[in-house]
Amino acid sequence: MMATHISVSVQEADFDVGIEIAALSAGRDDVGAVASFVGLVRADKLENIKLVNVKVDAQDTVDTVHAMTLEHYPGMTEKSLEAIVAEAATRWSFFGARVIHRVGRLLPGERIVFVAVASAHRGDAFAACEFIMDYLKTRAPFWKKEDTPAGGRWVDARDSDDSAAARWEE
Amino acid sequence: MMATHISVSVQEADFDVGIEIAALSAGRDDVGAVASFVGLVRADKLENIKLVNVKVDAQDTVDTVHAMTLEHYPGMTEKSLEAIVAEAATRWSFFGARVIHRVGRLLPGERIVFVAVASAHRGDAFAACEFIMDYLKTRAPFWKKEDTPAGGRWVDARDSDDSAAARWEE
Amino acid sequence: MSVKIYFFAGLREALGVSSETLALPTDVTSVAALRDHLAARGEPWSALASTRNLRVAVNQQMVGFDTALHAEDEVAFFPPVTGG
Amino acid sequence: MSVKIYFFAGLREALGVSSETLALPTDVTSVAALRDHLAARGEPWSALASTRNLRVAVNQQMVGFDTALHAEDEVAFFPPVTGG
Repeated sequence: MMATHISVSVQEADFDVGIEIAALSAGRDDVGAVASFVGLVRADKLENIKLVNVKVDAQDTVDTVHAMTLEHYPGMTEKSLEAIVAEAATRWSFFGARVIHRVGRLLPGERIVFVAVASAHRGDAFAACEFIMDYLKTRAPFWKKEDTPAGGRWVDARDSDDSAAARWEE
Repeated sequence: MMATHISVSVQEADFDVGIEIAALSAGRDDVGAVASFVGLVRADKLENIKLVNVKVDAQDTVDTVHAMTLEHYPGMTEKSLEAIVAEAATRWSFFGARVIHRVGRLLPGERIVFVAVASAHRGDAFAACEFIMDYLKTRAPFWKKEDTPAGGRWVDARDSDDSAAARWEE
Repeated sequence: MSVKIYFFAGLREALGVSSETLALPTDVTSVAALRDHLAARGEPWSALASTRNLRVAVNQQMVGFDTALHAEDEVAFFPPVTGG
Repeated sequence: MSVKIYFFAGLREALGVSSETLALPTDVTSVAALRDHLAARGEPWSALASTRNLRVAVNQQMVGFDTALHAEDEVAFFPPVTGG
């Protein structure tokens, strides 16, 4: 049996979703399913910041463009993502998985995370992909900072995502 | 509230996964999650046919290249896929969904189906995408024919996928 | 009245016909009656009786065989779908 | 013995330092002792005591504060992660 192929990148650069998905089944005829996920920066996650911008006319919409900056722990972040995928591989059967997470400054609408899992069967591919995403959103060593007109503000750890990850616990 | 954007295509041509996924969030900043699925033709689904090929030497591997041909009911197939997506939209919250299904002759390793769902939240995107796939694999009007050395053979409806779809029943 | 009839997959191949427009005898008012009417043509039309779990759609909606037919209906007969 | 220490996110900003290599006093043999040793430097190092739910990793593994330290360990202090 072939080993599960795991590839993890943490990078500032954007990525090509089509190329990444195609790479997981390239040159093989045993992959029946590639489940994938693209996470993007949502403007409304930063909407509380909009309140401090007094909107006078259409021109002012420029002032309500927000951004976030993502910091990580180089080395540990990659390790933790690889560990998450390896744990998924003990629960579901899949050939390969690709995880890409961006760091640095990101604007609303930009891609921030990508997870794809290639398997023979769609059930395994979907479950492993969602499992990896749930853990990634809660336990991976990333810290988010929102840009505000008054400067950066670090985001507190949330509880809602923890419950998404908790449902995988035995 | 904006209506859910549903786009369904049944076509012989291949499709560009990266372009399709990007289109679901293009020009907007409220999409946080795009879950997607690519289904490919698996060689081992047709492996029983290999048995009838007597393998004499390496040259004979040419004889074990199989294919399948997919037939559909033009009009009804598109309608049924749109109905599946519309039903998903009553269960989960999402902005848009894209379904592409290929018909005609397909070789192992080729893309056959694509489903992508764009939502604010990943839970909705994953669930709707998997729901659409489960129904699509069981109830959409497609008929599969395997190429065999003795000619084409229509595939019987299976039960395993029906149980995947059945879990969504109330 | 006349209806448009389609056949798909193995049934289409067995019949050698993918569609036809048919003027119905006055006593053929349901899907079941249409199936029997066609099957009574003899070979290869008896495939309509021998196809396991024959399915039917009227106007692109899956229906039961007791469904009534109306002028200009689109009727399709086919084996159970195998899905995508 | 000496260890390499990293600080991340809000803690890094509060301290104005992202990493340092520190020779440990002989009585600093655990993560908790290291935290207290650093916090005792006064402002801004008291942020190590005030950071809510301060987390620590040793050699890139999340650990408890009672974890023993060894020469050349990589120790990182940071607030709870917010995830990706």
